[in-house]
Amino acid sequence: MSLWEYANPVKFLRLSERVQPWLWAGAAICLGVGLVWGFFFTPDDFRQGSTVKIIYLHVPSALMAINAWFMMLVASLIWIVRRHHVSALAAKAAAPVGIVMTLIALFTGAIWGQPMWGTWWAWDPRLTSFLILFLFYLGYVALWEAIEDPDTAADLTAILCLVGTVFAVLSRYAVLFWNQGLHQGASLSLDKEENVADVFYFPLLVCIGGFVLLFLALVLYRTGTEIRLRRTRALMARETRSATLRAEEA
Amino acid sequence: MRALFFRDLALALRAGGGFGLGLAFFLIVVVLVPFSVGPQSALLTEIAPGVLWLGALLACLLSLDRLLAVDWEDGALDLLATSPLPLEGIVAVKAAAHWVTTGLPLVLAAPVLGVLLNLAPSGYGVLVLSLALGTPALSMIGAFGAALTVGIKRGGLLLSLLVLPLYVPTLIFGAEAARRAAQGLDPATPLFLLAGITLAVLAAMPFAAGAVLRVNLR
Amino acid sequence: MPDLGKYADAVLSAYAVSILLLVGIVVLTLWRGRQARAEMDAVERRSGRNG
Amino acid sequence: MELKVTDLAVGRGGVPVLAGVSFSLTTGQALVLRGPNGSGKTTLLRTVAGLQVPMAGQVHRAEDRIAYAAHADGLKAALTVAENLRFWASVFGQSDIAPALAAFDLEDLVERRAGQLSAGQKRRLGLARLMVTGRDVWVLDEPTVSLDTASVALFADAVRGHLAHGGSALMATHIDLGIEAETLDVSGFRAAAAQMASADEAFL
Repeated sequence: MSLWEYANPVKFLRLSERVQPWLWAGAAICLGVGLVWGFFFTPDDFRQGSTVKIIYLHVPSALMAINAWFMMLVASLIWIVRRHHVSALAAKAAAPVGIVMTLIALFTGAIWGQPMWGTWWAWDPRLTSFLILFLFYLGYVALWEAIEDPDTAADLTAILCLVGTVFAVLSRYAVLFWNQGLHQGASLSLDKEENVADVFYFPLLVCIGGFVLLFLALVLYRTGTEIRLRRTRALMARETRSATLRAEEA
Repeated sequence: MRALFFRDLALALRAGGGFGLGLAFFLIVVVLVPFSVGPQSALLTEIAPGVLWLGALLACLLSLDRLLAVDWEDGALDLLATSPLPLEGIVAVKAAAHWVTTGLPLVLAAPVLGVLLNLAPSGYGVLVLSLALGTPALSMIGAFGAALTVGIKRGGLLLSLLVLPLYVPTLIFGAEAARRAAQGLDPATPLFLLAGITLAVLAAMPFAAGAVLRVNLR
Repeated sequence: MPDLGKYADAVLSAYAVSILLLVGIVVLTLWRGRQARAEMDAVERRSGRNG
Repeated sequence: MELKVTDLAVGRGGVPVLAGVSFSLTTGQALVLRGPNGSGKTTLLRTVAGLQVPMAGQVHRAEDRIAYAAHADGLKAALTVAENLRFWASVFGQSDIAPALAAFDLEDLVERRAGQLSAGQKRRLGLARLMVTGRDVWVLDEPTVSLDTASVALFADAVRGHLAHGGSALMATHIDLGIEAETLDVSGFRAAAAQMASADEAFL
């Protein structure tokens, strides 16, 4: 029994349908608890006032915006190396979710920045990097949409994802070089002493968990949708072919 | 390989090849800038390096959608694919021809257009140098984009959407170098980084573009 | 409702936009999924009948 | 050297068209593919030429031996006849274009732009390209489209000459060229509904 067994669409669907209810429920609970906890029951920051509450949306969505791209990268590599269709479709399914995460991170970042920096948009390196990431997502989705043949589309988008990853990282450093920025340091990190205070930390963790679960649920569901669309396509192709064959025999 | 390079040059220079269109576009963009931001010399001086870089980048983008599409439509790409030339080499050579017919004229025209924008005297040399270092990467990245969109009807817009984000690092370092020089600062660091990116792109991108082309020819 | 002070607009709009986007993608996903499932079922039934 | 195709399955857009195709092509031999439109001749030729990946089976000893010509000639309207030919010659590491010009009666048109040629002249130029490749297996897809009778005769002579010099030819054509050739009817190899291993197989 190997993990690759789930590369079979039917097996994948069966497993994904079994875990999905748990994922959806977990996501709902975590997001509900985390956001309510964060919004209603945490104090204001002495410096940032109540805007600190935006952290519960901003940090998880930013994390997931990057993780979604990373997941697409891994899925693309699996498709290139092992040619599992489900993997390519999972990458396709994740992209729009990544777009939404990036949008949330951008919007909340801009809204957060407004009272802090006195302007809606600042060309802060992090915000700028997310804007560039957003453009990469758009290109990736547009390329999927533009190509008729699904396997060609999978190949081309997979290569675009690899190349895009390299350039996204390059852009990140380029942007850092270009503008040192207003953004505060990372809110969460393992090696730094200076983390956000515990009061904010625990609800934030719950929210991050919620975003991760929601992402997984969405991607599994969307991958299922893509598999069904692909199956519909294959069945219809077979239908027209056997129809023409029958017509010729008659 | 050499034959392909010279054929592409000849095609670009003959009537209907579109040589000079990029240059004309560059000129028009630069002329339009003062109309949109106002004629104050000080302001123009300040934005000149950035405008010139952006104009050159857009002019470069303009002719990319025909880079491979012409050969795709008339069947030449199929025939080239059955020839002894590797696809990676074909894309690289076509990108090189694109640079010579589009990028190089832009590099040479940039200082003349710099006069129109009142570029600071200290900026000219580094502007030309940064464009000379950066535009080969623009052509090669563009060839990758052209290979991605070659089979798509009206792929021009999609090509821009795919290629422009990939241009970000080159634009940042190139324009930064030109700006620093114009302000009398030391442009060495961004120039080195720009050259590094171009070298890496020239070394690695033909393989990505070749792989993409192979998928599209399938 | 906690007192959000002078930043009430910013915080509330951040939450509103985010939740709207999240609900949007979930609804869109479920709607597309249902559509795809119906389409597939229809084709499957048809091809089941014909052989 | 014998080009050998064994148990080849070819497909278009992930859908198999022909399956179980086997044939071999020896020195001096011509093989004509027949079959109605849409029966998969073009797909088979593209696969043999290496432009497409076979869905199953193998093509043996085809590397760097094939000169392929299809509906699109890959001619550049802005270049002259000689320039077009010389380009393809040097791509294939050859230099002499005179025999090709002579064989297809293009000598008077050498300095003309390809864009000014008639459809038949263009086609002749496209076929003349085969002779400057120096490759010994010609893979031709409907080579006689838009050729008049005299040009067809020129083409048939060129093919005969090629075969006599130890070359071979695989072509799909509807007309009889008067060349001694075996024929292969591809409609016998149509991929049956049952053996449709396709790219979408995993989803069926």
